[in-house]
Amino acid sequence: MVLGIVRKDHVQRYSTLVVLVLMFIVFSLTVDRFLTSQNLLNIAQQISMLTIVGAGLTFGFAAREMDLSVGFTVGLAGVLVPLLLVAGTPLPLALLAGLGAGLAVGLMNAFFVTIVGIPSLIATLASGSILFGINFLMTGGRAIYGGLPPAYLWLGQGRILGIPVLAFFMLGAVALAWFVMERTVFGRYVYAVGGNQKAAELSGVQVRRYRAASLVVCSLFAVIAGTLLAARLGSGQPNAGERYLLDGLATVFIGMTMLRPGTATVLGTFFGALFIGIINNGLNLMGMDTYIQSIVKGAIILVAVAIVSRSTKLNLL
Amino acid sequence: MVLGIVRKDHVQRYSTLVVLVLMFIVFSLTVDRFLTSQNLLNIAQQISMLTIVGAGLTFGFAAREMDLSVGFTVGLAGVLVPLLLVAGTPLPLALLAGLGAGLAVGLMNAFFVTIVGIPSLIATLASGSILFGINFLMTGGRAIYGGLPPAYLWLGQGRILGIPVLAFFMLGAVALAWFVMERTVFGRYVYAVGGNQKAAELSGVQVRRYRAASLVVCSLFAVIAGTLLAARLGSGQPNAGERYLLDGLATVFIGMTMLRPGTATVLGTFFGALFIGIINNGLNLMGMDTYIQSIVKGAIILVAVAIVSRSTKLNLL
Amino acid sequence: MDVHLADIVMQFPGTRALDGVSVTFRNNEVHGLIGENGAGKSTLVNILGGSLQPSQGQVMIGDKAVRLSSPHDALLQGIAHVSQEGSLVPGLNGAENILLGHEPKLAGIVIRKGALQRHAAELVSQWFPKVSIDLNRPVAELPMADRKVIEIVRALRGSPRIVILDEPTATLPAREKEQLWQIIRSLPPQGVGVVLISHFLSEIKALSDRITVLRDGRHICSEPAEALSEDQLVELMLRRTGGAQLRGAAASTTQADAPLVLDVRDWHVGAVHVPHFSLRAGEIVGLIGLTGAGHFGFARSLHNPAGARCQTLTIAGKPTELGPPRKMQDAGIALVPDHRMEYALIGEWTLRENLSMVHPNHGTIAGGILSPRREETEARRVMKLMNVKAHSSRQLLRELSGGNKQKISIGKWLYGASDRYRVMIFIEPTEGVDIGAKAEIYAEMRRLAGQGVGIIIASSDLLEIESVAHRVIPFVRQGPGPEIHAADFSESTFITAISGAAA
Amino acid sequence: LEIAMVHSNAAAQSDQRTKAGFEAWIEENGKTDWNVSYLDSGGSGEATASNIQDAASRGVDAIVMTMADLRASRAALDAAKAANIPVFAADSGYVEGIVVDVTTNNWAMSSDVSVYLLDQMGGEGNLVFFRMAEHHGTRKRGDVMASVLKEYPGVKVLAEHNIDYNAFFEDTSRTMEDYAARFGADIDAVWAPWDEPAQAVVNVLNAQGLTDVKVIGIDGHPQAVAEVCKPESQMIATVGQPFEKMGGQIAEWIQAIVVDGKPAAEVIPTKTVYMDAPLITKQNCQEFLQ
Ligand SMILES: Nc1ncnc2c1ncn2[C@@H]1O[C@H](COP(=O)(O)OP(=O)(O)OP(=O)(O)O)[C@@H](O)[C@H]1O
Ligand SMILES: Nc1ncnc2c1ncn2[C@@H]1O[C@H](COP(=O)(O)OP(=O)(O)OP(=O)(O)O)[C@@H](O)[C@H]1O
Ligand SMILES: [Mg+2]
Ligand SMILES: [Mg+2]
Repeated sequence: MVLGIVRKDHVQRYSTLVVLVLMFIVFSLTVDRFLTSQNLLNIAQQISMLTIVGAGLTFGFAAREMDLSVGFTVGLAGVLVPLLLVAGTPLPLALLAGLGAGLAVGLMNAFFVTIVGIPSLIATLASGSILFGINFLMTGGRAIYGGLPPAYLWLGQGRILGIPVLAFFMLGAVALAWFVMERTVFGRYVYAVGGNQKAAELSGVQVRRYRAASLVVCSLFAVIAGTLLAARLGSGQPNAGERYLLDGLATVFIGMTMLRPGTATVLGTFFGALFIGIINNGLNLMGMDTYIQSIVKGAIILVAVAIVSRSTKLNLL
Repeated sequence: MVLGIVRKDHVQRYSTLVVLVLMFIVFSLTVDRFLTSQNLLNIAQQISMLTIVGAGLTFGFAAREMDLSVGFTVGLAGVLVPLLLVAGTPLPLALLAGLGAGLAVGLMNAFFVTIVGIPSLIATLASGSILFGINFLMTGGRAIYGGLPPAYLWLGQGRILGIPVLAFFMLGAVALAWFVMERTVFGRYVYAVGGNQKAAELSGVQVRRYRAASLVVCSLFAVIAGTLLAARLGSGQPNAGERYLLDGLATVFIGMTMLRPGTATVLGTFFGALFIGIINNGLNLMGMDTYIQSIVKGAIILVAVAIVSRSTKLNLL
Repeated sequence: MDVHLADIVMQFPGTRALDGVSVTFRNNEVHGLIGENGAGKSTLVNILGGSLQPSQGQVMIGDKAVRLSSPHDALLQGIAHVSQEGSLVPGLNGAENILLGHEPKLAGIVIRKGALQRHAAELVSQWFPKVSIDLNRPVAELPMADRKVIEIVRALRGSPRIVILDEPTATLPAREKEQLWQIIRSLPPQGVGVVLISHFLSEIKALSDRITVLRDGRHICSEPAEALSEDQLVELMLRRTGGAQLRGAAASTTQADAPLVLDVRDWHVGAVHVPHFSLRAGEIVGLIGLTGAGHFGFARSLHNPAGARCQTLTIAGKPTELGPPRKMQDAGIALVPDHRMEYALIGEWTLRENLSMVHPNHGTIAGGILSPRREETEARRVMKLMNVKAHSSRQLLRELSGGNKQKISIGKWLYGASDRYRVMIFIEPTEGVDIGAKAEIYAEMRRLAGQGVGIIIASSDLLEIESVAHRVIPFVRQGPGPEIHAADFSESTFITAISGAAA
Repeated sequence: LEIAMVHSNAAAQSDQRTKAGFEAWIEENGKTDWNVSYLDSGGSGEATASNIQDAASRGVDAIVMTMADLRASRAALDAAKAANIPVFAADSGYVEGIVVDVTTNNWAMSSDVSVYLLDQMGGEGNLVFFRMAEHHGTRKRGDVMASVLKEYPGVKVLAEHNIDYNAFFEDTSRTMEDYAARFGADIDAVWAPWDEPAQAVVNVLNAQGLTDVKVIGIDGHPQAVAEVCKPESQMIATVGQPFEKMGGQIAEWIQAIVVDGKPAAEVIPTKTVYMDAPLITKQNCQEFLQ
């Protein structure tokens, strides 16, 4: 009886995770060179920016705010930091400028959402349009190649003891975000605002402050990802961030099917990113055609999420 | 007093619309050649596909379902119909096949959402990935040129009494969608399901059926738009539909700030598409740089929506 | 024709909500359904109404077994359901909600708006002749009472065979309550059976022809109403004796010279004006009134004064500026609001998280870092204090029964420290709460008062006010009327006071 | 003089270099009264059509297209023609109704560099083949490579990948990483349809320590030329497309036809003008280094 309960509950909470593990096992057994330390480090490197963006979006979702400008915010840092570096700005200053830009974007979004009262979906759609313009204006539309200092490139391409620097950034970001969301009063309040705004307000939570903070965190994580992305590509590309919106949402959504179904959690998002990263990498190593990969990926997501959806009612927004 | 109330109410309901009208007036006065019948017809032509996609999305939003695969569904028809035509299929049959494909996509989405129970955000993200693969597989990634029958091209490029055929399609789609949503039992139930699923259920509305129907309508409008898009371009491009997701959402969101704030309405969406179309066209005619246009567009949306947001609490999802 | 539920078992993950229940509902009777919070009443009627499918057992209409796989199926069988949580479509107006699913149509598809509006108005005046409701306004803008009326009219619109009313009066003020009683009585003679769930035993006694008692998902008995006294009902429900004792000892008296914990002058909120209001430590003051009299609004605004202004506000002797809830809390005011799922609790959170929502800082290590261990200890202390029935502090809140949810809603103000607040405001504190839990909640209020907390209780349950308050302030037309002292307490004085001046 | 320059995708270097050449000509010739407005279609055929249409409505004196696929803008070009606005195109394919398309020959460029790569491999070894079918130019180059490969039975294609155009740099990096993990030192050569993905491939190869691989690109962007010039670099060749010259040439034609009013047929004898695109290898790259 008790066993039955535990099992049923676990099916709900871990089914997507189980599919992830199964997939990992299947790829390990069937795909040559999948289970090599080199390849696993590749995967870590490939998903690191996505995970960081996803972790930021998780804050937004926890407070029920969606940041549709996140891809362009990634792009902003990915253009601004290289531009400054090429112009000779010292690295620490350029990195700080990137963070400052993220703060500015986050505060702008937060202003329109919490002070003016525009729903985040519209406000960030509009601010995304603004950022798009700014990103391309900054470079006149062209990509920035060359002239980037090695220390900067090291952030995106270097290794420490054979482990990519990016992986450390990713793990650091996940650990930090997890800690803040699960173990601090701040995170608790962000979840409260998203869980029931009226109840939070009547419990003395300063709702506006935490909604605003969730949007700012979202932008800050995005600029970190953007800075690293440009370092990894060795080039600042004004449109390189765009795919991070849909992919970032996918990681959060997949994450919302695990652990605490219906709730965005940092670990869930991390597993969501792993999920996508492992599919992409495994299918690539199998030598599957890109387009068929895309079909297979969609199908795997549907199957994985179907299991949990049958037993739990998921409300994503 | 009564006047005061009426005004306050009107400010809320029509502020975005007022900005739209003001914008129109300003462009008419300051931009050479804006207010010419030729240019107005151009605008109609430019926004027609977007409006049709938006009208479909409106059904989804009304039932609280979001179709993230809509861009790829546009692309599907935009590839499939030209492919069939080039292969010699008679026009009516090819058009029917396009509709059939839309029906299939809609039913697939509806199956995963209403029978399996996957939230539409995830289900359509995944089905979008599948459609992306299919679209590119069908053509091997390349665009289809040439060999399209004039009757087909006429749908996208022809004119009747000087008015673009596309404009008739757009107006027809808007009128049909408006009638269904505002005047029929079907539309009422779709709104009811979105408004309070439990209440609709207890009133005897077959909730699943209407959630499913809203997704199917969404896909059907998308394939119509895709069919027309390929006719306008005179070419089937597998990725031509992608921008219709974000742009389509923008029209619906902007529409949700007017008429019945917080509710997706067909007329609201139509005005939303006009809003975007007029900004794009007006700024283009002014010869403004694309990137600055993008910034200005974002700013105008923020300002227009700020007015209504200050007075009404908008919940988009 | 009768509807018979045979051997119904309902198994939820972790809970067996119904365990082999068999009952017959007739279409010529009012059938009262009672039981503690969580006894399975709503689950049973959800099965009857087609919203839930039983794990085992059958629904029979006459001799025929039927499958009710959706509310739509149930409606086709003549079973209409007014659920416990209000359910209307907020964007539609009253008329549209009443006829949702039954719209007058042209050619089978086009809605006839005029006919719809007229028909809905006729239905309302047919069933509630004395109630006037603006059927043209979106229901989201209507008061709760009007919404309930609309839901009930919607259930009655097709002349069903059985109407299920799941706690219809929990949110209904006196006048509408009275009308509803009349309607309920008038239905069986017209061949419409009523299944009525309520925690007001007097109401059940007064209206029902037969009464079914559920306890822990089991069927205890179904008897003619005359055969059972109120005390016997309590006993059957709770397996405990002494209904009288549950209603509680009369309120103890307070010290007239106790210090003032709250004093406000010229309080304006919306159209409500309160020239002077004061509250002493240890005192329980009841606020009563008809719908729209402003007593709820006043009580809420003391904790959340958005839109309020006043000449002076003094809390525990300290003059205080108005501010958001957080500021009022810091000054010593707490609020246990009505509509707890909407205004107080988070269903998807665990009990522990809900309890620590107001004072998460209590369990922190440093700088806002939570300590799950300390949080757990404190949550358990409060749950024990409040006698919350749950299998652990990590259970999800939404899985709790109404009474236990309400205890969490109160308990979160006691988390961290019990003496943090000088003024506690309770609005409808026993909305949908069973009689056993009611007694416990009253006991808790008295205990708090005993510790020197000043308590304001605003309620539409006059009996409740009578049994816990020291003095009562009736509200009439957006303001307080002459105070009523304990010596003069009785239902009739209360009713005269709240309606008298209005007449 | 009002000129609208419509970019197919301003994020691409080829569009940018054409623009730079165009502007340089204006600067050198002191045409201060030339007012150029730039419109970016972000890679969308539909946006290209709308941009042309709006430029036509505006009544500019000339429209310049860069890297577009004009076959998808038929109706818009008719609108320009109706408004008597001449359209000049760079690398966009000639269609009825425009004045001229100045371009390079994708078939020829690819056959130069593809054969060079295969010969450098000594006609045998393992190849990773990146393609990009969405753009007509890169598609043609890929098709040429596929044909030429048939003549080299000793060369085995290890894997073929169609690059995701919307995020080509990251997609190429990611895919190349996976291939490096999968094939390791078995990879002898990588064929990339243009310089930027070739650069991404070189970055990955360096990160994975695969130095003995031959990589080619096409376009001759400055960074690519510099890469070829590094003696140790895996990048062995590219093809220099004269985008700046195309831009300058178009500006010159606008001067002659629109400003000076000379008949188009006299100034430009053919509808499609091909420009030379030299093969750049480690031997001759110094000449092209800027
Ligand atoms: N969806 C569900 N999932 C899990 N448990 C549930 C669910 N719905 C109800 N329960 C549990 O079933 C039991 C019966 O609940 P039910 O709502 O029928 O009680 P009730 O008698 O109506 O109580 P109340 O008087 O508080 O309304 C409770 O223990 C409740 O926690
Ligand atoms: N606990 C609460 N806190 C804040 N606002 C509330 C609360 N309960 C209800 N409201 C608001 O008050 C409005 C009226 O609600 P309701 O019908 O419950 O009022 P009521 O109980 O009749 O009391 P009154 O009208 O006297 O305030 C609702 O629209 C709701 O937004
Ligand atoms: Mg109940
Ligand atoms: Mg109330």
